[in-house]
Amino acid sequence: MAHLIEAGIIGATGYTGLSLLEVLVRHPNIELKFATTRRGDLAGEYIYREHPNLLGLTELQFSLFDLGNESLKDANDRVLRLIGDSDVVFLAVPSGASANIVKEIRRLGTRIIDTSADFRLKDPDAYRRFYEREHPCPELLKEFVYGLPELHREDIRKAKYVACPGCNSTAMILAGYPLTKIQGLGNFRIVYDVMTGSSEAGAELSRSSHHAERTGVVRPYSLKEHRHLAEVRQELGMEPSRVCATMFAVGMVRGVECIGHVFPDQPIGEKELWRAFRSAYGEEPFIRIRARKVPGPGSLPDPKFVRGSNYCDVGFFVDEVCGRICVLSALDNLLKGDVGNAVQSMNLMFGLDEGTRLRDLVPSYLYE
Amino acid sequence: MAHLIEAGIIGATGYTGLSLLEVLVRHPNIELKFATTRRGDLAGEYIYREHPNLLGLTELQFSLFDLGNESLKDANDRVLRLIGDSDVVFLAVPSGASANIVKEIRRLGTRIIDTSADFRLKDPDAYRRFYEREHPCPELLKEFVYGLPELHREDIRKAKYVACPGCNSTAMILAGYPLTKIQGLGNFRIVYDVMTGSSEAGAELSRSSHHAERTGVVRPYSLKEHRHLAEVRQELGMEPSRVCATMFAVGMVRGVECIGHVFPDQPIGEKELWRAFRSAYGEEPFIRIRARKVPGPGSLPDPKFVRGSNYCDVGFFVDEVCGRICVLSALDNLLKGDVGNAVQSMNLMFGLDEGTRLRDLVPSYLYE
Amino acid sequence: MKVKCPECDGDINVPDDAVLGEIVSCPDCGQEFEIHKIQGSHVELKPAEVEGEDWGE
Repeated sequence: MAHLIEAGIIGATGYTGLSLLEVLVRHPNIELKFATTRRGDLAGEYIYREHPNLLGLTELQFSLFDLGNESLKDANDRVLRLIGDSDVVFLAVPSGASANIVKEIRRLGTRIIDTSADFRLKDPDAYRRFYEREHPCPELLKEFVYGLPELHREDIRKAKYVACPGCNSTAMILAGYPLTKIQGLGNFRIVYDVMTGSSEAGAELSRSSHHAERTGVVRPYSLKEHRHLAEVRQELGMEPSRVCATMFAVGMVRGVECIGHVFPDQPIGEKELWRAFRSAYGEEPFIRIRARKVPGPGSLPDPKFVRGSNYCDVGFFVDEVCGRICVLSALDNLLKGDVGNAVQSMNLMFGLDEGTRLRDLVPSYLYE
Repeated sequence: MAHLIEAGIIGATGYTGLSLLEVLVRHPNIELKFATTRRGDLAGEYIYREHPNLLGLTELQFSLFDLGNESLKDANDRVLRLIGDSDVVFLAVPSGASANIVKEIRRLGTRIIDTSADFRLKDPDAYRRFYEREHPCPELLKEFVYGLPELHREDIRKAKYVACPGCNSTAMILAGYPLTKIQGLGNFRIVYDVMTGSSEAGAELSRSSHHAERTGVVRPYSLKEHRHLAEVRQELGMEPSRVCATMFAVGMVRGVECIGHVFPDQPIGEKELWRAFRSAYGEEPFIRIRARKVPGPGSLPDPKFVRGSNYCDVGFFVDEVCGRICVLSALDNLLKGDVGNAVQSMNLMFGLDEGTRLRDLVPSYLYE
Repeated sequence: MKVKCPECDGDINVPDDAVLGEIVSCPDCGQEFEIHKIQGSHVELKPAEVEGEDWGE
C-alpha cells in the first residue's frame, strides 16, 4: 500500500467536514488534495477562512462542487478528476445528497468513506421508513461495509466502500453489543435514554440550536422511532420491538451519554457482565471499560473523560433490588461518533496501524 | 387565621435557605422574624451580605443558632424564643440536624415545615437503609404530613408539621402518579432516568461541583438505590422492585428532567393516558400537561419552560413499536422541587390561597 | 360549539361560524383537525395532514 495516501473531502464546511480536517491535517500518511463546498462565496478561499482554527495547519483552498447545479459543470468536472486521481474520498454531506454523489463517482474507482446515513441500512425499506424517501441506489447498499471497526474490522480491511455509523447509534451499539453475547439473556429487550450535545445538530441554523434557546435545556427531541434506531437493531441483530430509545438534548456542545436498561428473565451477575465486556472489548484500542462499584470520578462512562478523543468508554452495573442491569457508554459525537470511525476505517482499508493519528488525540478533561 | 404570619428560617445560608428568602421576602402575608446561621462570621450581618441579590429587599440580619454548640447557649435561647413567638418555622438544614432541632422545638408549639429528608419516610427502617443511621425520633414520623399538595392537600391543610419532598422525588412522583390510577396497568414496573442541575448539590464545595469539572459532564451520580427512591415508592404505593431510577448530573444549574419507562402487559392508548393525567391534574394550579404529538417547542416537558416558577410540567407518549409508554416531568429543583412545595404547603396550612406569591413566579424562558 | 378531540378526548372549541374544511387544533394534544361535517350544532372532524417542524438534532 502506498505510504502516502491522497485523499479529499466532499462537503468540508459542515461540522463533520471540519472535524475530518482537524484530524487529517496532521495524519502522517494523508495528503489532502481537495476539500469541496457548494458555496460560491467560499470557492478558491483558504480553508482557514471558514475554519479559523486551522490557520497555519493547511494551505488548502476550497473547491466548488455541486452535482445538482448544471451551471457548475467545469468546477464539478475538475473535482471529479481530483477524485479519480485520489486514493480515497470522504463524503460529509447530508443524506440523499451523498447517494447521488456515490452514483456519479463510482465509475472513478476511488475508495469511498461516507459519513451520511445513505448506506448504513442494508434494508431499503428501513431507509424509506426512517428517511421518508426512496433510496436512490439500493443496489449499492450491499457494497458498503458498516464502518464500526469493533464489530466489522475484517470486512472493513477489505472494503472499497464504507458507511460510517451515526453518533447516537455508535453509543447505543457499543453499550448493548456485549449483552448479545450473554447466552443466559435470551430475547432481552433494551430501552435506551441518550443524552446529546448541540454539535449533533450540525452547522445549519435553527431555533432549537440558537444559543439563548439551546442553553439550559433538557429537551426530549426524539421520542421513539429515531432514525439511528434502525442501525442499532441491524447491528445488534434484534427485532424492532426489543430496542427502543428516547433522545434528549442536554447542556453540552460535544458528547453523547447513553444508558440502556434491561430486565433479564433470570439474574445476570457482575462477573458475567465483566466477561462479556472483556471478551467483546478487551483488545480494542479505543474502548475503555469503566464499571467500578466504588462511586467516584471515572467510575462510569461520562463524556467529560473522552471529549476530544476517539475513545468510547463503556460500562455497566447490576441493580439487584429491581432485577435490572444497565449498560452505559460515552463518546465524542464528532470523533468516535463520526470522523473517528471514518479515519479508523480508512487506516484499516490502507493497511496502516488502525490508531494512526487517532491515538494522538488525548481526551482533555478540562475541555468543556 | 391571622392575616400576617410571623415566620423564620433555620439555616438561611444554604441554597434552600436562599430560595426560601427569595420567595418569602415578597410574600404578602409573611413577616420574616429571623433567619439563622451556624457561622459566627455572619452573626448579626445583614442577609444581603451573604445573599447580595437580596439587597434592598430585606433588612433582616442573621441570628446565630447551633444547638450542637453548648457555648452558644444565649444565642440559641434567643432564637428559641423567636421560634416560640412565631407562627411557623422553615427548617433548611441537612438531614440529621433537622431531626435534632425538631426534637428541641416541638414543645414551643410553632408549626414546622421541614425541607430535609428526616421526616419524609414513614418507615424508620427505610430511613436507616438510605441514610445509614438511626432516626433520632421515629415516634415523631407519624406527626408529619408529606408536603406534596397535589397528593395530600387536605392533610396539609390540617397539618401542624410538614415534611417537604426531595426535588428528584417530586419529579418522579408527579410523572408516575397518574399511572397508578389506570386499572389496566396492574402491577407495572417503572424505570426512571433523572437529569439534574448543579444547584441540587447545594452550597457546599466539592470537586464534583467545581465549575471546571462540573461543566460539560453527563455524570451518572446515583446508579440505583438513591435515597429519593424510598419516597417515590412510598407515595406511589409500589414495592421497591417495581420502581428503579438512575440519576445524571447534566449541564444546567437549575432544573430536573425525568423520564419514566413502562412496558404494560397489554397496550395502553393515548386516550387513557390523557384521561388519567387530566383526572389527576386537571384542576391543579401548578401542574401543566404537555403531551403534544406534533414535535415542536413545548410539546413535552423541559426545564427550560418552568425555570424560576413553581410549575411542574408533566407529559407522556406511547411508543407502539416497542409497546412502551413513557411519562415525563420537568421542574425547577429549587422551587417546585423544594421551597415551592414548602410555601405552597404553608399557604394551605394558614388558609391562604394556595398560589399566594407562587403564582407571581412566571417561568422565564431565556433564563439559563 | 364544543367537540371531543378524536385523539385525546379533550374539548375543542369550534367557532360558531366555522366552515367546512376549516382547521381546528386541540388545545391539549395539539393535534390538528379539518371540519368534515356540520349539522346544526353537531360537528365532525377528521385528521388534518400537517407536517410539524421537526426540532430534531
